[in-house]
Amino acid sequence: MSIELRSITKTFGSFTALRDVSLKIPDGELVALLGPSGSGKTTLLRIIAGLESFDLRPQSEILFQDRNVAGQCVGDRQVGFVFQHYALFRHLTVMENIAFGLRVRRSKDRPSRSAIRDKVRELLRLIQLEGLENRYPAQLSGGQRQRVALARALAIEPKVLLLDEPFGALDAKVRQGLRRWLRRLHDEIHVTSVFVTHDQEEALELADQVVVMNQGRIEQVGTPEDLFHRPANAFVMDFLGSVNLFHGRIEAGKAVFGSMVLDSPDGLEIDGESAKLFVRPHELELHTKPNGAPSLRARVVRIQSAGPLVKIELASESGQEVQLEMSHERFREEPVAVGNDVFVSPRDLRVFVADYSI
Amino acid sequence: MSLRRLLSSVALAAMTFGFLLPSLATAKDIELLNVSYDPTRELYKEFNAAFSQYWQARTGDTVTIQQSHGGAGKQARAVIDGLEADVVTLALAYDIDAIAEKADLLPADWQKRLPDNSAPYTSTIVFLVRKGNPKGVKDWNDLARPGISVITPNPKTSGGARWNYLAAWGYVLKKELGDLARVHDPKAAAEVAKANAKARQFVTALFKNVPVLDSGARGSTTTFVQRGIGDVFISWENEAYLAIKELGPGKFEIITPSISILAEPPVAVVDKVVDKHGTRSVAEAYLRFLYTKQGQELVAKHYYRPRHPEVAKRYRGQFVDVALFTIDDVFGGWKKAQQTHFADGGLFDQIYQPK
Amino acid sequence: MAAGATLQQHTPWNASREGHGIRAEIPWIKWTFVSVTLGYLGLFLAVPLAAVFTEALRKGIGAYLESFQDPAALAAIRLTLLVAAIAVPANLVFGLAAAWAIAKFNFLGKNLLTTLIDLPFAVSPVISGLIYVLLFGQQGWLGPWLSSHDVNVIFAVPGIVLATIFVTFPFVARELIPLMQEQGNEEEEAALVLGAGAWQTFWRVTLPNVKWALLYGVILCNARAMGEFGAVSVVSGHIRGKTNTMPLHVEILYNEYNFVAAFAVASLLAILAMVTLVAKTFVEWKSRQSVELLEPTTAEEV
Amino acid sequence: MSHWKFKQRSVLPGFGLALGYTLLYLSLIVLIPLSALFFKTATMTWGRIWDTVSDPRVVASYRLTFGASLAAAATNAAFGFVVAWTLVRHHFPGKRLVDAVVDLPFALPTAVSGIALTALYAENGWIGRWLEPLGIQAAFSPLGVAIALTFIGLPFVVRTLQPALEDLDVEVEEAAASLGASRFETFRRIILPTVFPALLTGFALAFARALGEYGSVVFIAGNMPMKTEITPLLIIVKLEQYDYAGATAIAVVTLIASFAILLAINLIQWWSGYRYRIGG
Repeated sequence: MSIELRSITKTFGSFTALRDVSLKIPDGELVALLGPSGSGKTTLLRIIAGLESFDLRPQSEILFQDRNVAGQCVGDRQVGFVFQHYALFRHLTVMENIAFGLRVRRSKDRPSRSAIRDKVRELLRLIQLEGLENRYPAQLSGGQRQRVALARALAIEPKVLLLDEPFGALDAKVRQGLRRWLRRLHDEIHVTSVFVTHDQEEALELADQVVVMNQGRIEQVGTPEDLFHRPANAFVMDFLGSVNLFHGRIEAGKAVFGSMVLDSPDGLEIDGESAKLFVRPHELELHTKPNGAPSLRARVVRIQSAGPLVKIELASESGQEVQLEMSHERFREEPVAVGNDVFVSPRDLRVFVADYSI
Repeated sequence: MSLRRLLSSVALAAMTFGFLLPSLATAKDIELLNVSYDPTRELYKEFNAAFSQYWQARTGDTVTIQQSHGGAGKQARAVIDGLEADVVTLALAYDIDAIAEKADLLPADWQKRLPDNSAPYTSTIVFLVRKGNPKGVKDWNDLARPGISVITPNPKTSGGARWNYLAAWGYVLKKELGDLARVHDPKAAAEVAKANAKARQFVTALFKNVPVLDSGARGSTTTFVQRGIGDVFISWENEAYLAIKELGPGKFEIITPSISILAEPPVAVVDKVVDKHGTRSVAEAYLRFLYTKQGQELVAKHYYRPRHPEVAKRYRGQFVDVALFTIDDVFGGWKKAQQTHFADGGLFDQIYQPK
Repeated sequence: MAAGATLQQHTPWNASREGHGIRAEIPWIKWTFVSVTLGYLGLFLAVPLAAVFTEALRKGIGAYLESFQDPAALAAIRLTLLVAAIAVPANLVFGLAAAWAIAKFNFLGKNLLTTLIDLPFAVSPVISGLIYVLLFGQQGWLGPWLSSHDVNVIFAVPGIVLATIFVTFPFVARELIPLMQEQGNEEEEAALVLGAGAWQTFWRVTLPNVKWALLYGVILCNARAMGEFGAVSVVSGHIRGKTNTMPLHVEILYNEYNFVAAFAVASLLAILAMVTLVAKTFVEWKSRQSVELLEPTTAEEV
Repeated sequence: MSHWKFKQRSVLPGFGLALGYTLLYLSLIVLIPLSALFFKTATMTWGRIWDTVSDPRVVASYRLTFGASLAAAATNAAFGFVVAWTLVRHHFPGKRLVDAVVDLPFALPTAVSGIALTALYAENGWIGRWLEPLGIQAAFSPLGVAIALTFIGLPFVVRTLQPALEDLDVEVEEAAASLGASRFETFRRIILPTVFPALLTGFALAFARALGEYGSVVFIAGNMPMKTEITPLLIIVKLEQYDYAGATAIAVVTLIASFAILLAINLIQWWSGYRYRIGG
């Protein structure tokens, strides 16, 4: 089932959590809502679920498969919701937790006892927790609880699956495993799914589409590749992966960053405007001599070569710290040592005008 | 889920709570409520049994008499506030006056309806001291001596304590004026004023010797007898005898002062209540039974002074002869005494006013 | 508010808190603390309790037991039980409603409402009785009307019940509110998302989660309901065998020089108090068990 | 603020029913009856009210009630701290029993406490007979009032402090020690300030409870005008003199005091965030 949000605004008192947000989620996709804390992503998710209301404005609508569900209460939307802290019923066993959604149905819609039992068994198999059905939530590990929460949400056969920071409370290793498991699960059952995360790696690895949010607004929507390689603005660029930031200004149609002068990108020809250059560490090239390309002088401060890439920390002539990454082969071709003076030139340029600052 | 079932039934009970409870009086037998003061507990316990028997023999009805005891002021207030007493038997006429005045439950002239000012028994105020009278207390003037510790309840809350206070006051007037009849003699006004000033001094000195002011007569008895506090306990005569009998035969002595007050605890039928309950005849019979020979015997047995001449004669040995004055004689009746002495800001309050 | 109002966090004999490492205490300091504690509690708690039983048994066990043969004493016990049986459920239902509104929702005036719920706790019992006299007494607002319809409130069971409800008013609510606030709304939201109705959510999720705190509140409420003296004294009328609750009966017996009986009834109340303490300790223990279940365990990872 | 609403919207059901019932019940049981107090008082003129509540005897009772309550609450704050500390930090035989018994004053009817304490502290009582030769009169003196109030207030300080002491993070103490603080310094500079709001709350609760206490005090007070009369007793005294308006005027004064203390407690808790910590 596809989901469409039209012009949703949400205020809490004087605080605006969402500003005029519109978003379309196609049927069967796995979508991530990505953003720093306070960006409104959880509020958006809760609004989709019906757990939160939004400001009543005539143009505001929530459509599930072209049907407006704004007036529908949470229990009738047939969404599966996985809470950040799972919200498992602590007084019920795993089995009872999973069966809850079926047992509370009105008697005419309620499956028979044996049907419920079969369904729970099936779900236990799906989440690979067979044999633990009589445990209480407190007797489970974090990852197990997470999967029970998921099974509980799936038991009601939701049209939409919503997950709030699904791996937030887990440690790194468990998180990796569950992430892949969730992806496989989604490929198997193909229910439209939306999850909230503040971890860009998680969003990029897992989602078909990523929605980047900041301060109640959507900054960019796109596939992980789009976002990483074609960030729409400085925020997205900065938020997705580590980045070097250089401050400069536009002078005579050129962007000037100290000793490095670059061609200014389109539309940035106003003199005196301050400009920012974002370069990812792996997009910087290092040479021991100038090679004609615009470059910055810098001194090697630290070399860290234990890992898949060699990480080099440099200090530019203005004293700014610069991070650089290169392959081991490249490092062997042109080795440097701490204290060497080197030249750094960007391979890919992204200059943004200053409306966003780190 | 048993918790659930329990809670549902509890919820149901809660919804029908309180207000729907049936009012109490549904018994078929006759019930009377006698609201009385502290020291009469034992008397009425026995008297009620006797009356029930008498009434059943006469009419065949069983009558159960409920008792409520407490400080007279508290009890009168309860009746004013709606405690449905069929009869009241209190320490002071003033308290019944208050019921008549504030709640209009009985006519103002209630005291004229029964013989002897509606007081079927009398009592007086005496002293209870510890065995052997170690402090040598003989009369009122000893109580104001420094170094003597006196127990009396608080006149603001206890009827008995007001009698104590007025008895002490009357003692000084008698001593100063020689003859209490002169109190109302206009020619002796100056002297009376002087005597009153002396009395005030005396009573002030006396209350300076009081370490504990209980709110009721019973509390004071306990303090003196049970807690062992104080050298002298100013007490109802019957309470003093009872204390000796119940709590410490051989441990206490009764000292009768040279002069004391004639305490007349009155009784009355509460008209509005008996008419509502339809219990007027039995209530009236109940009070009149107090005046019969049988009733008077019981009264005397519990150390109240009987009115019935024959009974009084028989029990003469039990009570010491003591010169007694009445409140009308000396203080011009309860209303006036209350106003002058016990009202807020009255003479009693001034005793405790910081100088 | 009330004593021991913080059930959910209270773990008095948790071994892990015993001082070791940085918290290790020099022995003489520790034993000074322990003796001050024992001395203080002994002086203020144990001795008065012992006094009650000593006085009650002064004339032997026979006289003690005989005190309970008195119909008036039995009537007082019956009345006390009746009053508690009405007052406690009434406050239980109220406590649940108030806690639901206050803990689960944000609304204007919530703090004021919380303070008002606490108010009866701080009002002098004397005033608690007085207000019902002012309201239902013959000289009060409703007295004349009630009396003309032959309804007795004051100086009868309803008045005693009302005064008791008033003094025990906040107990259940005060136990539930902090716990329900701490638990948050997620489980209820989860139930709603799963399609449960309002009552289903309440019965199946909320109530089981607070049942120990609820029971704890009920126990405290019951103890106070059975033991209230001041407020009930003002509205009771002190009719022997009819409107005397146990505490009032103690006073009456005391005033009749019947000290053994007075202390016997008092000892019964003291036993009730101790039963309360045992029940309370049990509930604390049970609830801590359920809290401990929530602590992360070392169950095998994925 | 133009944005406020009476209630933030929530998906949870039953707000109307729950709040409605709460308000109805609160009004019927508490607010309407309490308002009777104010209406009754309003039948007096301001001058009369002032005369009543500022009468020297009444003022003396305020002084006693406040003074003894303060003394009792302070005693409990000091000893309650020791008790709570011991129960949280130390192990000794019978600790469970001791912990359970702390709530006794709460469970024991006040009338029973009253007669038991009086029996103990009277001149011929178990404790009174030892105090008497020392020239200390316990029962029937302000000291007796303070003793009774200490008794009933005891659980409050202990029970509010216990969880606060348990919540103390051992790491904070370790940090203090690693920075060179002595045990005492750590206590004074770290522990005490952290649990101070709880201590203050316990103190205020004990104080509020003591102000209104009646049952356990009347037996032991002695009830001497100007000396050992507590304010609740004066209300009773006024009533028994059929002075309803006077009684309610004094009641209103104490009620306002109670309400002020409650507000203060709620403010302390709001300020410290210690009680209504909202999860998540």
